[in-house]
Amino acid sequence: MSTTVNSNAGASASASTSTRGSDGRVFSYYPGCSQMAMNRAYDVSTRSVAARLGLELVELEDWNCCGATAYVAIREEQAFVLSARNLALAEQAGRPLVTACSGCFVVLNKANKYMAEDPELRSDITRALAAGSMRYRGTVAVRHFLDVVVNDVGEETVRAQVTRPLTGLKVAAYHGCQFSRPFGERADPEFPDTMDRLVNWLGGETVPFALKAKCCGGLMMTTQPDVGRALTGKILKAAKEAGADCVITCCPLCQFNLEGFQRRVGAAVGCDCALPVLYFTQLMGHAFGLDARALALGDSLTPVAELLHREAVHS
Amino acid sequence: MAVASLDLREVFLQKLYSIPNGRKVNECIQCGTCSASCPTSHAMDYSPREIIAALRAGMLDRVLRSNTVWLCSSCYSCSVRCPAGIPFTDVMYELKRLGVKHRIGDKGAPNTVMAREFVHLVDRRGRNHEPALIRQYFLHTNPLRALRQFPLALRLWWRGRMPLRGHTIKGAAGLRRMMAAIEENGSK
Amino acid sequence: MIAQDEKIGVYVCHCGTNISGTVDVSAVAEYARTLPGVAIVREYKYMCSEPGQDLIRKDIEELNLTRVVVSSCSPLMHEVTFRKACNDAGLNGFLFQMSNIREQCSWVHDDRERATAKAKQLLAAAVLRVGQQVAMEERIVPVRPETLVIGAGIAGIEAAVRLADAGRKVYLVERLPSIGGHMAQFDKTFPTLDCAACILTPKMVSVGQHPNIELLTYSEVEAITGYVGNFRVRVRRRATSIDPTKCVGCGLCWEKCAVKKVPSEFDAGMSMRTAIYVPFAQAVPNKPVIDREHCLHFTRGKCGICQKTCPADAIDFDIQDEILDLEVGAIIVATGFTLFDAGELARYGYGRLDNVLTALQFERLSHASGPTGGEILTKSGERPGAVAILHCIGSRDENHLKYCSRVCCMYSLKFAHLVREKTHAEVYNFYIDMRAFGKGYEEFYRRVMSEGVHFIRGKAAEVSTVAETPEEEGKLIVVGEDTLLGVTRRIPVDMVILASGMRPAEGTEKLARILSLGCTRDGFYLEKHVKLAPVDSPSDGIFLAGACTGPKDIPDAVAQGAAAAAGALSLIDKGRVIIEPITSEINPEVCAGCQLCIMTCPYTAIHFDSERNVSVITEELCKGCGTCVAGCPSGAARQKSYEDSQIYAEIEGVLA
Amino acid sequence: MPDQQFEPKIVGFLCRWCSYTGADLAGTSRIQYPSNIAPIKVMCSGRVDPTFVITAFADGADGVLIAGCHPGDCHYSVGNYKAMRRFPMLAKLLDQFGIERARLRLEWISASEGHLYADLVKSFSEEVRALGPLRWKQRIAPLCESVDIARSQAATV
Amino acid sequence: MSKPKVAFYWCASCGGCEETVVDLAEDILKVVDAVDIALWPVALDFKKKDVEAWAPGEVTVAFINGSVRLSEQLEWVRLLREKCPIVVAFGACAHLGGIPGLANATTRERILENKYFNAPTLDNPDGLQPLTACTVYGCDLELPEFWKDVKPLDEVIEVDYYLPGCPPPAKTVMSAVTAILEGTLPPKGAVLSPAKALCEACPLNNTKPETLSISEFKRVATSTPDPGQCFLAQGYICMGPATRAGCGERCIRANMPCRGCFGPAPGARDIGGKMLGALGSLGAADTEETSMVLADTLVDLVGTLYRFNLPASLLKRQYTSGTGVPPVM
Repeated sequence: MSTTVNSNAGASASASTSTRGSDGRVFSYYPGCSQMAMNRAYDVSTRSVAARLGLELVELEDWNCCGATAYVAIREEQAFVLSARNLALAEQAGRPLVTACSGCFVVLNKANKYMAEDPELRSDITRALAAGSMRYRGTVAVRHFLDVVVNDVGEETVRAQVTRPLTGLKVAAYHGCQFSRPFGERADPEFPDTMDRLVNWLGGETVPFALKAKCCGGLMMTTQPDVGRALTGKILKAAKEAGADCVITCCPLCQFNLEGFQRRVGAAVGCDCALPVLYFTQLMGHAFGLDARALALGDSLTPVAELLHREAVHS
Repeated sequence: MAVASLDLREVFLQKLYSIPNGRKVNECIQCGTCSASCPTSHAMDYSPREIIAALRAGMLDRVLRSNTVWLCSSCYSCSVRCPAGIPFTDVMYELKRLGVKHRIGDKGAPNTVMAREFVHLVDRRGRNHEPALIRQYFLHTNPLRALRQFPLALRLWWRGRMPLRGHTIKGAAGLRRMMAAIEENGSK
Repeated sequence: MIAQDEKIGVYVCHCGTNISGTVDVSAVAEYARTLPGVAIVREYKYMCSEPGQDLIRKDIEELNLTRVVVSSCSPLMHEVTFRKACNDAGLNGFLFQMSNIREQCSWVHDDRERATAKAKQLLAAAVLRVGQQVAMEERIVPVRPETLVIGAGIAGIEAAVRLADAGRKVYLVERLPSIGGHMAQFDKTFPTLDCAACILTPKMVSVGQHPNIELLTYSEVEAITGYVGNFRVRVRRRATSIDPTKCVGCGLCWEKCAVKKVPSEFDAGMSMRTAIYVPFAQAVPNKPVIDREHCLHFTRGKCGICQKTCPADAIDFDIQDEILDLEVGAIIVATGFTLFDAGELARYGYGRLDNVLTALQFERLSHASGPTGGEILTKSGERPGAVAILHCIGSRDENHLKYCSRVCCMYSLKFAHLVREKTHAEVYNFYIDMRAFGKGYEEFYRRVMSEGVHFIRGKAAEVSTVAETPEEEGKLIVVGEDTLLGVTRRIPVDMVILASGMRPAEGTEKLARILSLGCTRDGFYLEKHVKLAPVDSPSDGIFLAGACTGPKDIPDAVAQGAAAAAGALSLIDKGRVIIEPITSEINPEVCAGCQLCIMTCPYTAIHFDSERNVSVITEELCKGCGTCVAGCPSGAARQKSYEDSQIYAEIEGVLA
Repeated sequence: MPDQQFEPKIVGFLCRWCSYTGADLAGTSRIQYPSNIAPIKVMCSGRVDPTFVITAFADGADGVLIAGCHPGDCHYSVGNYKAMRRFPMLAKLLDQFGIERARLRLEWISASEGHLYADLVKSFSEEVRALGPLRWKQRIAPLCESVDIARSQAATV
Repeated sequence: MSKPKVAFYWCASCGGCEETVVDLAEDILKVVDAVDIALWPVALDFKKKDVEAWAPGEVTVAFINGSVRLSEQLEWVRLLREKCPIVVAFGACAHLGGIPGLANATTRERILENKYFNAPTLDNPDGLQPLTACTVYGCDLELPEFWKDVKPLDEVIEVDYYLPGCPPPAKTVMSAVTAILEGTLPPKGAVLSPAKALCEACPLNNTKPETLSISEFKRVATSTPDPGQCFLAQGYICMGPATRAGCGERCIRANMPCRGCFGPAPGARDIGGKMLGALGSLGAADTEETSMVLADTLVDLVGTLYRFNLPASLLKRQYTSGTGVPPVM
């Protein structure tokens, strides 16, 4: 415990707090590339529920690719430059950075962490940024939208928005890998319950789901389809066996793997894997009474609209 | 001839040690937690534990020629569980980069193509554009398989999930300058 | 200022490479030659060795050194050694000063240049300081014959009994209602498979009956002041709500108690106890306590059945905590360990999945007086067909306990044996390395192997409930790599036992602060020397025994208990101890009699001599904190060994 | 911008029972920290005469640390409370003299808190480095310094 | 044999010390009988050239009061030092810096600014500032320079003896003069006053309670102490325990806590540090928060603890580059 009577402590403290947003409700929002194309429903529904929860998401001006898994796999420092450019933009905006994509969340966080820990890397990146007339001092906190909703906004506010409780709906809360690994500080890395708590607040229930943070196979669904299908298949099968009516996810890649290939996956693991798959934001928005368009439910390849308009969900 | 010459090994170890906690590979107790935690280790030539053993034995060749790195899906299970604190996922990334850079190992071909196309897109426009990436990927790997993906593509397109045009960021030129700068730095 | 005719000898130690690895010792020595009054400078590999000390002795004799400085390790380590060397050669030991260039320099800085610069600073401080030091006589104080033993597990019991048998008074303080510690929970002991209770209970009884042992259960040490030979200890006796003079331990009260659902600590949560309870049948003292957190009388202000039931009228809800002030000459700390909380590792399912047990839970399950009467049964009451024992839970793990907990391999073998013997189930041990280092341990390992136990070399990665084959349905599936095969194996079992590691007992850190003991990063107490003084603490008169310094098995804990008792006894038997003269005194020539020091002294060691109009310190009462010196506005008070002039010299030195 | 070349000199008055032992523990545990601190062992933080602190600054220290046992854990029962009371008074006095309050710290470090000591030295060194050198000695040294006062405006009456 | 000659000189002082000489009353006649006064600017007109004309040793003792801040003062004291075998620092200002020394708590720039630009009574439309040189009717004039800080006498010349006090009590002065005349002086460098702190002689010392627990510090400016009890016990800061005795307890008897004009007791290196050491010991606070509250009741620590000796203390003078705001003048 420090007893320093520090008259000018503000100088050092300000660096770490400057990006926390004046009231903790305004964020720089990083959608991520996937939400611009195949997973735009996640972006649409994220913005809709954020507005309902009083979170102001200001899209990060001219953001670029985070330097995702596929990028860092062959060029590391360049990937850090990509992340750092986004972080620098967020620093300029003076707000914490929030993303709903678990992949972007890990990549941006990793760049942040490694730059903080490795002075050599930091100076390389700083020099590169300078070539584009940018600067990053290392003060931006990167958050996952799910974490913000559950741990910052919290139960009371979420419950207050519920107009269509999900009574009777059984949900498999599939968190996937990268929400809680390796940076999910407020969730158990292997058994996160962040979405379980959320579903509970929305009036629904989650099924015990042992594979809730196991890998869906990621990009391997495309590059190594055999391996990818087996992994995704296990997850869908376990969700079904646990009695789930649907699966929710907090990552565009997980979502795509789980919903896009159900037939072929089913064939691979030898069972019926058909199950509605939603983003947690869509489910939450539905409970908030938002219409299908605001949640881009029409984008789904699985019958989510039917699911949400079952009687059980309406009572 | 061993592709992994002594020099390469030095280069690799240097890179490996430069990542945070990279040196911890030397503290591996060969407990196998990583292998048993890995969702794809059953499909690997060498399990993660064996990769570390091979690294320490100096058998970089074996490491780079294996399919192991290309089966890592970055789920970080091994990293969070490793009792020796080895950031194995990061080790995998380092190995991927080394393999690509020195064009060793063909087992990663599809992934390499995916990654290269990804980098190409991002470097040009600042962002990824999924439809274009998928198109390029299948063109460069197995155009026939692309045909099989067609129904899915159609369903996606029908729902507006396959926009034809990608977005180029305003700061693309600046980004290119940054990339040039970091590359110059790397070649020093 | 150092007087003209001083001849100071300076000795810079390499400490092997401990110092010279980081500090340029020759540069430091060279620098020493430029300091005032320095007559000779030497560097040497190991100053604390006999030849190293000889260097000092010889120089004192031959060069007539007037003062000596050694630049080496912490004064807490070797000040006494070098002081004695000076005394041997006829130089008063208080004309010696040490500068700590190891613990607070070479070991904590890796930049050679800057570490060397700092070593010079510290050396300059010591040289300037020694110039201000004066010859003094050592102070001899009597040692009180009583010993305090903190913690009544097997190590503390052993220590207490040894001392008591030697005719010395012992206060044995135990936090829980009964003595016995973890050993009392165990079923069998490895490798001999002795019944733990059979060998422990007689010792517990002898503690309870020993005339020289004052047993203070349900009590905690709150504060300690004083120094070797003369400690003053404040102990809080928590209110048991039972008058021990009346209670006969008949048991009616807990039979009638309305609260029946408190998880039993002794049974590791495998059974329930009442709010008024005796933790186990052989408890010493065998008298109940009321757990006020759960008792309805205390939580809701009603009930009182036990009071009405008690035939001896022994229950008194008004009993308050009692504060005891004890005076002792020595202290033995034997606070033991607690089990690593396996719940921290969600992947093994502890607390989430049925039939995943900790080691202590299994001990109770297998124990004849445990919840199942010693039968090994799953939660549904069936004999398991297969049991997995997962080694190294929490131990040898960067993220949890970095160290090996030492006992787990062996108790896992014991468990394997017990399971085989009692249930004939298949037993799978998932281990990283098998560590069977003690007497009879390797033989025991062989024996268990011969009993058909499976050994899988690999750490279990997780316990899954997601079946992939029909055989796995409804089972706990242990997933781990068999590293000898290079294959990941999935073993379906009915029960999983987690061989959890040992960590310091709860409250270890708090007690460390009270006693000013050091702890390692792992949280265990730090020994004075890990090899040569394993039961001594760095503080004179305080000894350490058992698992409070690190994981230990029973024979080691017992040996340490006895060793600590010997340490305490050798101190007490001598009856006196030499301590540094650091007491304060007041210069009557300067004192104006303002008496502010009297108000400042925490020990009432200062009184006012109205005759001479000055304050006077009684040396016997002064503990040498020096607070009065800092609080004396006229500068009349001074602290021996820590005089203002010496501190100023040191400040000047470090800033030179 | 902190001067990266500047290496602050910090004098640490450490009580023998808790803080000095804690600092030793950092050593036996090989926990690295900056070499800016020079420890001076005293028996108790209550022994630290405010004059020591003033002297250290006057002799050239850029920062001063007083470290003792945690409140309630003083080896001498209450010595650290005296340090605790003196500290804000002294900080106030020095402040009136332009010595920034952040240059003086009072911290509680127990014998088992080697890591805390190392962390403290790190953060304190950085903080003092950011403040820059105190240069007290140089400031008070010049004797009869002659400075022109408006000599350039020399006027003719 | 001719009578020994003495000189009196004043530097930065209030004149109170000169008053003390007058206060010798009839004793002054004895002095005048015994010595010749060779220099006494307050009473008689002397020129510098007169002193320059003295033969070395011609004048035995120079009593110099006041602290040194002007270049003129330095010139004079150096001259006197050169001429006189014995120099006595006379009074608190010469001894330790005295009240003028409190100016060291601020800076020269601020002093001049206040004096020539900010003072409410000022009429300085042309914004004039003091000059060290100017030309008047064609003559170049040089004027004394106002230095950066105030110094005690022994910081600029060697001093043989010190007569403490503000001002030194007449009795002390007389015995010093007597000692000089009789050649019974103590060793060089001595302070001619008892070597103990004031409590020794304080009439209130026996009213000190057994324990002291101060929860708030009081000031005589805002409340009146009880004249029958030790001031410290009442929470007033009395510098007596840290201050050299010999003053005759004049303040105490006037119900005023000791303000420290005799300077630190001989064992105290720094009076402020020592006094804080004591005050901290006696405070009632037992948490970090209450300690700060207690410290907050202390007003103007520099002015309280170093009222008469700031230039001779360890702190010496304002450190100007810090963030601390100098007290408003």
